[in-house]
Amino acid sequence: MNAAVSTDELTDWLRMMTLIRGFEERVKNLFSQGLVRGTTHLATGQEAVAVGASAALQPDDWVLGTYRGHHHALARGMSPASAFAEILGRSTGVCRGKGGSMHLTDVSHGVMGSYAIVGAHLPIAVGCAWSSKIQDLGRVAVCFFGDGTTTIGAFHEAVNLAAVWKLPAIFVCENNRYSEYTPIDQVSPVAHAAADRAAGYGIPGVVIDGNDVAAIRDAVDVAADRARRGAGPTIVEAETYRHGGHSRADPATYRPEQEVEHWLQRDPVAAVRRQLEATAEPGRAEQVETEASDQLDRALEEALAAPEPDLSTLTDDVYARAL
Amino acid sequence: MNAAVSTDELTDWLRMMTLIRGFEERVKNLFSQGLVRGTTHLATGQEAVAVGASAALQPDDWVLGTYRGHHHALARGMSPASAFAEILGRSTGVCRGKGGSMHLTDVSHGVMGSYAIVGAHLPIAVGCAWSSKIQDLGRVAVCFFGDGTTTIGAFHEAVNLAAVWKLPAIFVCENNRYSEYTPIDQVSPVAHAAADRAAGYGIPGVVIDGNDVAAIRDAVDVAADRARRGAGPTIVEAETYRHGGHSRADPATYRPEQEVEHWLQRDPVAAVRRQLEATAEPGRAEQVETEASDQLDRALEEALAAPEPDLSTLTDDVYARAL
Amino acid sequence: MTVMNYRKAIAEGIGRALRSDQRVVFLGEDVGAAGGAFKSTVGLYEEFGPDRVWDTPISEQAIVGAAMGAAMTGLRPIAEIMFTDFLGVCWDMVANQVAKARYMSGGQLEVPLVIRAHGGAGLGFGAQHSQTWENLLMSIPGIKVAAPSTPRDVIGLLAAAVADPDPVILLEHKALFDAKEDVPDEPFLEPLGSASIRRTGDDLTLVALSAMVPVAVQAAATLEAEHGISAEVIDLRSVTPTDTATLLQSVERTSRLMTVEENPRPCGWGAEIASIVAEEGFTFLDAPIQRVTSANVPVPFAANLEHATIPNADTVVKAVLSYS
Amino acid sequence: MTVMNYRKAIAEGIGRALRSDQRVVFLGEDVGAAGGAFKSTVGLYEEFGPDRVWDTPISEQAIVGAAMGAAMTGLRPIAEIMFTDFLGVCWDMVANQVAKARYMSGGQLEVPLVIRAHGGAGLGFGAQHSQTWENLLMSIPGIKVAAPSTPRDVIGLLAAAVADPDPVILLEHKALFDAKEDVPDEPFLEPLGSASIRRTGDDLTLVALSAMVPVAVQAAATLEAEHGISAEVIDLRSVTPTDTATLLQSVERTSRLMTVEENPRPCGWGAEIASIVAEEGFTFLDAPIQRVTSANVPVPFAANLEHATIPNADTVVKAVLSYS
Ligand SMILES: Cc1ncc(C[n+]2csc(CCOP(=O)(O)OP(=O)(O)O)c2C)c(N)n1
Ligand SMILES: Cc1ncc(C[n+]2csc(CCOP(=O)(O)OP(=O)(O)O)c2C)c(N)n1
Ligand SMILES: [Mg+2]
Ligand SMILES: [Mg+2]
Repeated sequence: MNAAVSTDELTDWLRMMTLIRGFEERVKNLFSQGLVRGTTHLATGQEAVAVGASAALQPDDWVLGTYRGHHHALARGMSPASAFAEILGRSTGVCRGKGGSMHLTDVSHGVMGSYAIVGAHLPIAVGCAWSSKIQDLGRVAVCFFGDGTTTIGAFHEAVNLAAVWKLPAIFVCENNRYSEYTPIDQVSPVAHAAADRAAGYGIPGVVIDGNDVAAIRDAVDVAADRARRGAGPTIVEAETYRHGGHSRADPATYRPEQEVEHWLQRDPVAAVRRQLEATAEPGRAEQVETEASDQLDRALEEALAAPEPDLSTLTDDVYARAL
Repeated sequence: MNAAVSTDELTDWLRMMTLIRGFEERVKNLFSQGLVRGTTHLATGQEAVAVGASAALQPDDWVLGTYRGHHHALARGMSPASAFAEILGRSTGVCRGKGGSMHLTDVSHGVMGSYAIVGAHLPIAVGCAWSSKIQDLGRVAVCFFGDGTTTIGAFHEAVNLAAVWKLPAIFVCENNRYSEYTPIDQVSPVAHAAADRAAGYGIPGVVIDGNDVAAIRDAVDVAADRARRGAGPTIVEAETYRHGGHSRADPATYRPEQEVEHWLQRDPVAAVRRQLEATAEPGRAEQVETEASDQLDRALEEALAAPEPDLSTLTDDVYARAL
Repeated sequence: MTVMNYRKAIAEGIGRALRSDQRVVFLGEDVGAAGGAFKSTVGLYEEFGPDRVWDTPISEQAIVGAAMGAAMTGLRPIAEIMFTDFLGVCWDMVANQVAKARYMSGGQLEVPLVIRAHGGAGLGFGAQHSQTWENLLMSIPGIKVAAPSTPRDVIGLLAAAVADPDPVILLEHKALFDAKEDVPDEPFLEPLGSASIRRTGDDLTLVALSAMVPVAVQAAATLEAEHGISAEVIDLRSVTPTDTATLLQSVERTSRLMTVEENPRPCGWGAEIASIVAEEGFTFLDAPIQRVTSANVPVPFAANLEHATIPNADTVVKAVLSYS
Repeated sequence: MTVMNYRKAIAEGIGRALRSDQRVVFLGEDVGAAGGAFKSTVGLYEEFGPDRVWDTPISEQAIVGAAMGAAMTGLRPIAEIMFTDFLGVCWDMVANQVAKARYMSGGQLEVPLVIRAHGGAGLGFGAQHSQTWENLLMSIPGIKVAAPSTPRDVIGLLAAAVADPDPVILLEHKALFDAKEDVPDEPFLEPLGSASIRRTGDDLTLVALSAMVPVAVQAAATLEAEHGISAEVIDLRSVTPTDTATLLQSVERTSRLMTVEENPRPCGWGAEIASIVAEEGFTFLDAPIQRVTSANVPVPFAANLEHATIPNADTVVKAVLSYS
């Protein structure tokens, strides 16, 4: 299908993937410098899933993700400056500093929240899809989650409900082979933790190369089409890999060297870059990269210059109006 | 397989099924008379599942059931007098009057509790199975649950854990086609709500005639064998029907008349009775029935004569010793 | 005005909400075609049909999640959790998701949903079907929590909850189903956070909630008739927000406070009320605040044990008489 | 004696339990091969192997259920729930199953398990990874609930919990991981239900739990040094059972009580303690009991907001100085 990808599309993809990669590299540095508190979960190596899925969606579709959600938010158009600011806990953060790295939310771009309790956002995504159906909005709700999330109860309830109500939901599993430090085959008895469950809900389950942007776009496209037709949800399992550890300073030594090597060879950003270089005029890729890098530098500078939230905002937004 | 059933076995089965049927008829009457408080869920029509499963088990195996659990408890050997007393809220109740109809428990017969939150006992049963494995006890844990229970998260977590840890658990779904007033096909997108999920856990899922004692015994036998061998759990889905409503005074008018008629024709107690009559000397069935009825009358009399729990016991058994 | 019982008022309140606001949808287990496990939603499915009234699988996490997602995207869902106890299986959805979404998103997400559940003891439903969890819910910032004690409040508080931009949990009580009252035919609303004085009195203030309100009222009648003690009875109605002003005004006059609550004592809402009044009304008090609560046990099944577990008019009267 | 930090004490305590009682098994997410999400269980898998230390899927209901079933059938499981907040996804198992089994079965079922979780704010983990739910757990009869503030208590309370015939929830605090203390090398046990006086004083009693204990101790030092106020600091250690006697004895001497708790105010354990003391020690009190609590908000991420949310020594000192 890659044949159908235009140079403009490849350019957009590389731009966004470079942006995400560069964004997360900077977050990692900020974390090492002690400027980011708590924890942060990078999606380095998994960018293709977010970019490919976004390429298949309409601007008013909804996405919901997890604590490992920078890539989804940026791919949907969240401003890097407000994302940096959020992760740094500044007043200009997209959540006014209240959410942090794990809870990026940007309703203006359909990013309906990043959730940090494994599985919780699947039922919520189903609720968005249900809402679309009731209001006849034609929107789909895409829910990104990890392979390990397939073992928690909420996964089952959400997929079952979406299936019986034929809701326009798309369950995109980013199977990066580990939940924290545990290999998925140690905690799940089937080969494809998400897709192999689809038959149990009478819905399609597809397994795709999660490092191939076009493959993801196509799979989500088919799923979105089905969803908008009222035919119900789909499970898309994208096989991918995180280049780094689960979070923070995890050196990820529990992973076999060859495995890591294998996947580094299949870096999705490098792949798109190669594709673009094959079709675009020389220098296009470098130009895109430089632009992304400059954009990020400006965004980070802006975020770092922003003040902490005013203490008076502490009790804002617990309720619509203070009690 | 019914060929292999001896007259003695048939006699035992009819005795127990008649006992259960008669027990529940009496409970129903007591409820109508206002002597049973709250609610009560009868298994009338589903007796074969409990009796068949018990026939396949060893005395030290464990069973866990639900609010619809009189049949499991009696089939395992709980004394009818202490069961009546419990349901009547008397001091001689098997749970000293603290549990009631929904929580029959008899550890001395391996009845490790009846649980009234849908799905909750599946993980607990898995825990019993895990314990058997760790202690190398060779015991299996059988968990009875309904078709509607397959849509709750705990089902998924429990079966998945039992599968990855290869635990000696047997999940027996009594598919009586309804969860309360809702037909199962309205809330579950697959034909066999339990068994069709088994593949998603890489374990066997079998569908059997839930009104055929021998078929159930055989299926549980195979599953128990597999479990004791360390090969892991099995889902057994027994297709059956409750003759009456979900609970209390539910007239069950939501069910098509023909459907009810169809299943009444397939009454498991009548079936065993016919089988026994075909092989035993004339009068054996009547004798068994009379004995069961007499036993129940005596048991009920005993229970009705028992006093309410002493008020001083109110705070007993919250903790091992009062705080 | 129409005389209506509490059970009927539930369906009436939901019906009014569905009728007056197209954004309202109603979902839960057996709430539609069957009219509810307690027949408290009879007629809604017939009137509004399957696009407004949704029967769900037994999936409480998905029920609350569906309501939350819908509330975030323009609808005003009312979700039923059949028994309050079952909030346990979706506690994360309620306490960690619904309650925190607005805050964590810096105000971007709104979750204007209502979760209703039937709670309470006294009817022989046993330990897993008889709890009242107003106190647990009260401890979670981000949700509002109310518990009506009369048919009028069932409708009025529900109307307020549906109109509210924040998530509201409404806990109805099974033991009140047959309570009757005149209910206005025209639309009305009982504001959240406003207690109701059910009986005026001078000698002491009894504060109660839900099924304990009639218990307190009955106790007050006995105290007056048999002991010449004049008790004021305040129906808290909502625990979040708490109407501290009404409480303090009353205690300022009566100088004595007793809380009457149906839940085990530790960390009950009574402890919170008592602590607030002890801090803010310390100088008003002539005697220690007393708490009458359920026994600190799971709810037992046997009639005599269950009745001994929850407060009744007698226990309240006795507690008042032995008030130091 | 060995000097040990709180984080290390967790593994040490579990290791001692596994070593001394063959019935003890340990399960949770990433607790084995990986040594725990917080490295608080490092070395256990290596010493005891996969038959005693079990890595589970992300299935909190199944984790607690497995522990419960095992406890009912002869084992003494210790289950880890990684973050206290995740008790939300298995709340039914904890509050409705584990807590009620003994009672509902009339004493037939025993559930001698331990559930440990890492809780607390202050480290930038955000609203869904920073809660302290001692108060919610305290409201459920049938479980015991403790929260150690020192390495010694981590080991001693765990030893007591494992030996206990009832289910015990132990809540450790992430902000205390680096706290160091001398720990006895020989087996020892800190009984549940016994508070510890961390500092003696005459002018007022501060009662605290978990990470608020060092906060209260620090505040007491400042009060003494800078204001000549002598504060007694009581570490509650377990909320169920509650050591009321130690509290009342202290208040009888000091006549003033302040609770210092890390959770939103409504229905906190502080409300319960305040209510108990106000009822049983009314005549001891010279002034209203004050409660210093977290702000009534989900825990915010930004450093300054988060620090403003939870009490610190300064806020305690200020509260004491403005004590009416
Ligand atoms: C209910 C719950 N349990 C445990 C955790 C801790 N936790 C955070 S991420 C994670 C692993 C999730 O794995 P997966 O779903 O594969 O997503 P990935 O991190 O690989 O993207 C765990 C166990 C949690 N956040 N929520
Ligand atoms: C978590 C939870 N949700 C809802 C209920 C109310 N409820 C009790 S029985 C029941 C139906 C269960 O259906 P099924 O599993 O098919 O069992 P059956 O009653 O048919 O034996 C429901 C919804 C409950 N007890 N627990
Ligand atoms: Mg993963
Ligand atoms: Mg059923």
